[in-house]
Amino acid sequence: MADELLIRNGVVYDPINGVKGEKKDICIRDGKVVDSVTNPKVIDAEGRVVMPGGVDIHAHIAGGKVNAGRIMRPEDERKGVEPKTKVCRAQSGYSVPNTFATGYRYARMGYTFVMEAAMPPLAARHTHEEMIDIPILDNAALPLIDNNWMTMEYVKSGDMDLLAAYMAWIIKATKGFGVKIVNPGGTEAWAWGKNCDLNDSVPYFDVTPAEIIKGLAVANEKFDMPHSIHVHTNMLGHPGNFEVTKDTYDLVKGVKASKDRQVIHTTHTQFHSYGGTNWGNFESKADAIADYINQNDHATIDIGSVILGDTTTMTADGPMEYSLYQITGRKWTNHDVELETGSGITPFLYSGKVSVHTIQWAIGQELALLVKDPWKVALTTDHPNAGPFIGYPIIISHLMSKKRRDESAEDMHKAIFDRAALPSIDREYDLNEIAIITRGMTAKALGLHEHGKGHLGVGADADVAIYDMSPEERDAGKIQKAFLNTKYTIKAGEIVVKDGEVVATPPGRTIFVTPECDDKLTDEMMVTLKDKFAKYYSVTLNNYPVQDAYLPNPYEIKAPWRS
Amino acid sequence: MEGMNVNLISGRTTVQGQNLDSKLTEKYFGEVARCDMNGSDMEKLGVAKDDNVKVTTAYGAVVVKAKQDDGNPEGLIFIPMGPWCNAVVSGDTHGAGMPSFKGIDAEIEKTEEEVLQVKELMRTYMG
Amino acid sequence: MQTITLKLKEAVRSGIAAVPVEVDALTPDQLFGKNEAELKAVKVWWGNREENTGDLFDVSVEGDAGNAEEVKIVFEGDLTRVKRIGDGMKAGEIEARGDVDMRCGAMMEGGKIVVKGNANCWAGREMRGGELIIEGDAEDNLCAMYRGEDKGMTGGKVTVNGNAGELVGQYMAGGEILIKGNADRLAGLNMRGGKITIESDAQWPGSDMTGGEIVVKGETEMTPSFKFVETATVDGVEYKKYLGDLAMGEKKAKGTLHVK
Amino acid sequence: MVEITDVVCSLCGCVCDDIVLEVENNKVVKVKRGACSVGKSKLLGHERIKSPMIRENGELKECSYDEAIKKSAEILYKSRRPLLYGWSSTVCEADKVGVELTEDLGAVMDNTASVCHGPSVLAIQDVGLPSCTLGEVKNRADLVIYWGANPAQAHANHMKRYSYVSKGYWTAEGKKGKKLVVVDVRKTMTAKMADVFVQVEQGQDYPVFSALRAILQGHEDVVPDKVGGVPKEQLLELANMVKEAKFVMTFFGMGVTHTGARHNNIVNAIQFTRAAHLHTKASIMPLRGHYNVAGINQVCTWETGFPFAIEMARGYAWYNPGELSATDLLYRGDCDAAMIIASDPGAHFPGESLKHLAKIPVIQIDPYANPTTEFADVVIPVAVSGIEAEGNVYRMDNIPIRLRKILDTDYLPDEEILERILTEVRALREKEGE
Repeated sequence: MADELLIRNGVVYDPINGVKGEKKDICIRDGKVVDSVTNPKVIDAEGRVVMPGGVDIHAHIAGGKVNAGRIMRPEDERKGVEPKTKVCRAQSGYSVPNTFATGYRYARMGYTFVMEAAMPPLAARHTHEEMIDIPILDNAALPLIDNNWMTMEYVKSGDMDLLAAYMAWIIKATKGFGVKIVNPGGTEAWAWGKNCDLNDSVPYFDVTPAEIIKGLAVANEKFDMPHSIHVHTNMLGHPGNFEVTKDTYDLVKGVKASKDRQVIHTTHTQFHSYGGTNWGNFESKADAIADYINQNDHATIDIGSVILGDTTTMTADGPMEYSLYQITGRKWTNHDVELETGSGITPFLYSGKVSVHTIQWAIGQELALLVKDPWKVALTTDHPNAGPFIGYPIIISHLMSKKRRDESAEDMHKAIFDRAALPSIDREYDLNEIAIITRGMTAKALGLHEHGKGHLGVGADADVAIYDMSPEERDAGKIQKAFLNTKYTIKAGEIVVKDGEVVATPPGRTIFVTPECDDKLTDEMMVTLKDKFAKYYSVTLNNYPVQDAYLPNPYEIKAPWRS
Repeated sequence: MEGMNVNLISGRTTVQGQNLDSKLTEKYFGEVARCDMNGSDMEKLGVAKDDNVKVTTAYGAVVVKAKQDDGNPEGLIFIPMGPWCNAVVSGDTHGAGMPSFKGIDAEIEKTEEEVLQVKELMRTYMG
Repeated sequence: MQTITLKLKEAVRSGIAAVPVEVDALTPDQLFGKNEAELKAVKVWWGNREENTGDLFDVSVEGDAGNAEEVKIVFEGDLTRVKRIGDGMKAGEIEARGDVDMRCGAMMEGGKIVVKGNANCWAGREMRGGELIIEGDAEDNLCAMYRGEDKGMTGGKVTVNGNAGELVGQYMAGGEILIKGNADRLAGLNMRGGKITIESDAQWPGSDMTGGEIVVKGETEMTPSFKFVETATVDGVEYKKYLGDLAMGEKKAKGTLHVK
Repeated sequence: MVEITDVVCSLCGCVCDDIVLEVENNKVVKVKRGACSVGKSKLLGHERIKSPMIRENGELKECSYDEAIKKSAEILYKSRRPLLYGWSSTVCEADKVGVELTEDLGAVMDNTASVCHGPSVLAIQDVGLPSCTLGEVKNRADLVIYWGANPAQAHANHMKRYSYVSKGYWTAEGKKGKKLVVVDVRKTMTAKMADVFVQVEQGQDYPVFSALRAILQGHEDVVPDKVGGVPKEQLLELANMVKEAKFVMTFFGMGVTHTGARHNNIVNAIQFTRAAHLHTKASIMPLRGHYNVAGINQVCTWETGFPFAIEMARGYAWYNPGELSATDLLYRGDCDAAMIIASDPGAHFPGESLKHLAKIPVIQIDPYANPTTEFADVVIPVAVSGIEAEGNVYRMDNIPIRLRKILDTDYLPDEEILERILTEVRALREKEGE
């Protein structure tokens, strides 16, 4: 017997299919959206907002550094405790919730897919182990491929085909999704306590971060990869870094995408849109970044918007976390990973009374409001770096309400009026635009719209969020409340949230990409790689790749070789 | 009494590790039911290698075999981690969850009492 | 004034194990306004099960209270496995007649607790206000922070007539602690504010302190990273005044340690 | 005879994964390469518990798996405060079921970290942990410090594979280009290899760290002539070595977690590493004991938010070592039943704590008989992880490695035993109509 569901009379926002708030029925059979149903269970969505399940393009929800953040912060874990229920496991944590809470809280906000944004290849099994334990959500992870010795050596030798072969091998070995770049060269330099700007030479490796980024963009486009390179640019958090960010876009301007999408996605761009030369004259340069994005079509961004309050910062950008710890003097964890990457973690309090934090708070929203085409911008908080994902509804309410923004700004440090543009921006997002920056754009930028994510066309995954609000709602508080807890969340045709409560916890799938590289190239690359394992790694090559046991519900996307 | 006051510590040894999965064997017994101390401490106590010594703390007493290890400074005795050492360790963790397995005030003396086998030792805990 | 007497039943302690009873639900502010039947029905945790207060304690009530301040709870019986007495209390008074278990007065915000015996670990943990008097000894972590927090006690007053265990007032940021006996290792570790007075001996007090003041009137074994400043007089007695802890770097070394 | 390569050792936290074995007739007959003498002993095998057993009238009597599992479920279900302890010598897949069982029972869950590097975890919660993977040490470290640790005996492959003796990218000459410092209270086998041996008075590590920090912060003037038995000149020498090194690696062991200020020794060791960072690159790492003690801390944390010593009585996790550590519960007589899995408190807990273990019903899940068996009322033998069962483990630097299954067995793996106990517990609850 077919499992059928009919969502009747909702006001549907499905931007990928051009549906902008139309009263429409959604028919579901066996986990997919279909044309019609015969004997369905019916959900009455009359007058309520209906969207595809949310697709988060960038968050840190699983893996070594996320868990190191949890271990380091029992004071954060105690904040979010909720007892087990008949269907839910016990929950802990606010900025770094346990895996179960992560799944439940995203699902309650109507999200059904989350991209884990940084997977150290050597510790990939860890990321996958945690993803297995995140209920409901489909997910994928981006392996870090930029500070790898193999990458830097091929970039130096200029052999882009071998670089592509290595990139393909790492993505396959880690069951990863695409190419993640984090402070290229800088993290390797950090292994000696140093850092790198875009055109500095990486110590001992004699390549520049600029060359690494360009090289990986070229390698990525040699395959039919669903996603572009995903870049955390150099000099994160440094005053004046907006120039680095713009220069980074320029680097890959001439690279041709293998598919109809961007060639570079820069993430948590808020942290990379800073003007000034020090913390004293620190200012927003969101306008400069937005101008660039408006004038060019090869780059997309996510905003990494700040949520005020205490959070746990974590990134593969080791030197950046060290600088942050030096500012705060709070606890600091660092974890350099041999031949590949590193990471740092430190708690951080964003206060509306501190000028710099206030400007940071403004920048994320400015980016969303100044980039004209919402198909180029995604909503993120770089969870948990600029704030926990549970704060998304706060940002939505601010983007949709100038009044809300003005009210918030009133209580904040006055620097927001001098050194940020936000108070002078009148634009307000509508629900269609919100649907774009939380599902349509993110699914497309990740290439997942071709795999059923981020839309409600026939054949799409039956992931649906029904919000308990009317499309006419203008009250920012009510909007925020509606986006925090759905009326219904449906995942693969199953009701998982009802009236804001989790009612079912099916396991999610792990989506991974298989770049298909020529065997001869792979063999040639393997000679070098075997030598690296024999001499420098602390594990054997045969024990390195992620075994199938770590993907109990796999979904494979093949990426054929293009050139 | 010929006893003397010492500082007791415990720790891993190679043979102790080799027999983690075979703690009921003679090999484990021979390695773990022993006490290493400086030669001059042995002289003071009047014990030779494999003589039985009794170690007493505020928390219990245990008989083990003496062994010389001049790596230990005078006044510091070492019993490999295991049931014999633990017979004289306090269960109090000072709110840290970790008992003091090292740095225990103890008294050591020569004895004619026998070293208990592991099962006999466990039986002493049963009421 | 109302006095609620809660006497632990002997049966609670008769099993093969001494499973602790947790009485965080039994504070004056939470019990104010309840009649005897309602009091007996208040749920308390005993291991992994919730029980009625009346099933674990003999309950008697005398007098009336107009507000929580006028409520006094007296705990009687063997309290050595009764945890969280006065945990989170905001007002009123608690008297514990005997030795009490862990976390007595933790998260306390107001009111007064008198322990007529010893207190196990974490008495006054993260205390915010009110007064805690321990007539016997206090075990370790008195008035310390919760794991991972960088703030322990921030307000209130604590007096221990006997000795205190390790880590008195760790990460203390405000309030006052008076230990009339000795304090074990590392009293005032990471202290950033408030005052600790130790009338007898202390080992390694004030390590990593960045603020606040510690006075040790007995013998002190110091850590090697404090800077002698001057001879100073406190309450008419001469002390050596040190500044520290320089292990934290000069900028942060703003704590004051007075020793004999 | 079959040769098997890339075998992963399931003994200590080094988790060596390049072992070569010879297997004949479903038996390991030879360890050809890769393992140290301790690992070799494990791989070659020891006498096993033959059958599940239940104690009747003081004697353990053989029974079926079904009977033992049913009896275990009854003990746990009845308990008002069960302690589920151990978890470090099994795989993460089993640990996950353990967390679920803990939650279901409202039990206390603790693992062997609490008598090993639990203090290190507490220290990390205070100040964090600047660290790295072992390959980083191998490729970069030119100053290796072992503090309160004796790897020559406890982690026999450690120096060879990862630190002082190994050769890497910037350390091609092996130990020739490196310096080894050992800090200990006695001259251990490891200390005998050191370029500099610093002998600390027992229990005095804490002030020695403070002194080193003060020196690295530029305040050597306040440091007295002797600290913890160490002359000031030697402290200055050590601080200079730190300043001049390119990459300083400190490993520490139970010599600092077991003594004196316990976790605050480690806080101070980490603070020393942070201070070293003012001058150079510095990392620090606990020498974890059991092969998956890091793993149970990981699993417990991502599933409950906390690494060990948690109580789920109220349906959510409350974490507090010192209140909820296994030794505390037993010493205080706080728990009324215990399930011991993949560990041996009988051998490794203070006698004062064992007295309570003798009183309460005890379930033991382990491949081997050991002192804990003497206290057990139910004994359930299991497959040996890493030899007869596969699964994920975390090395001391938190690198996940998958143990391989090499031999066939009729023993059930830990994971399956736990799942069946959980199923039985749920059946009992259903029966009572809760």
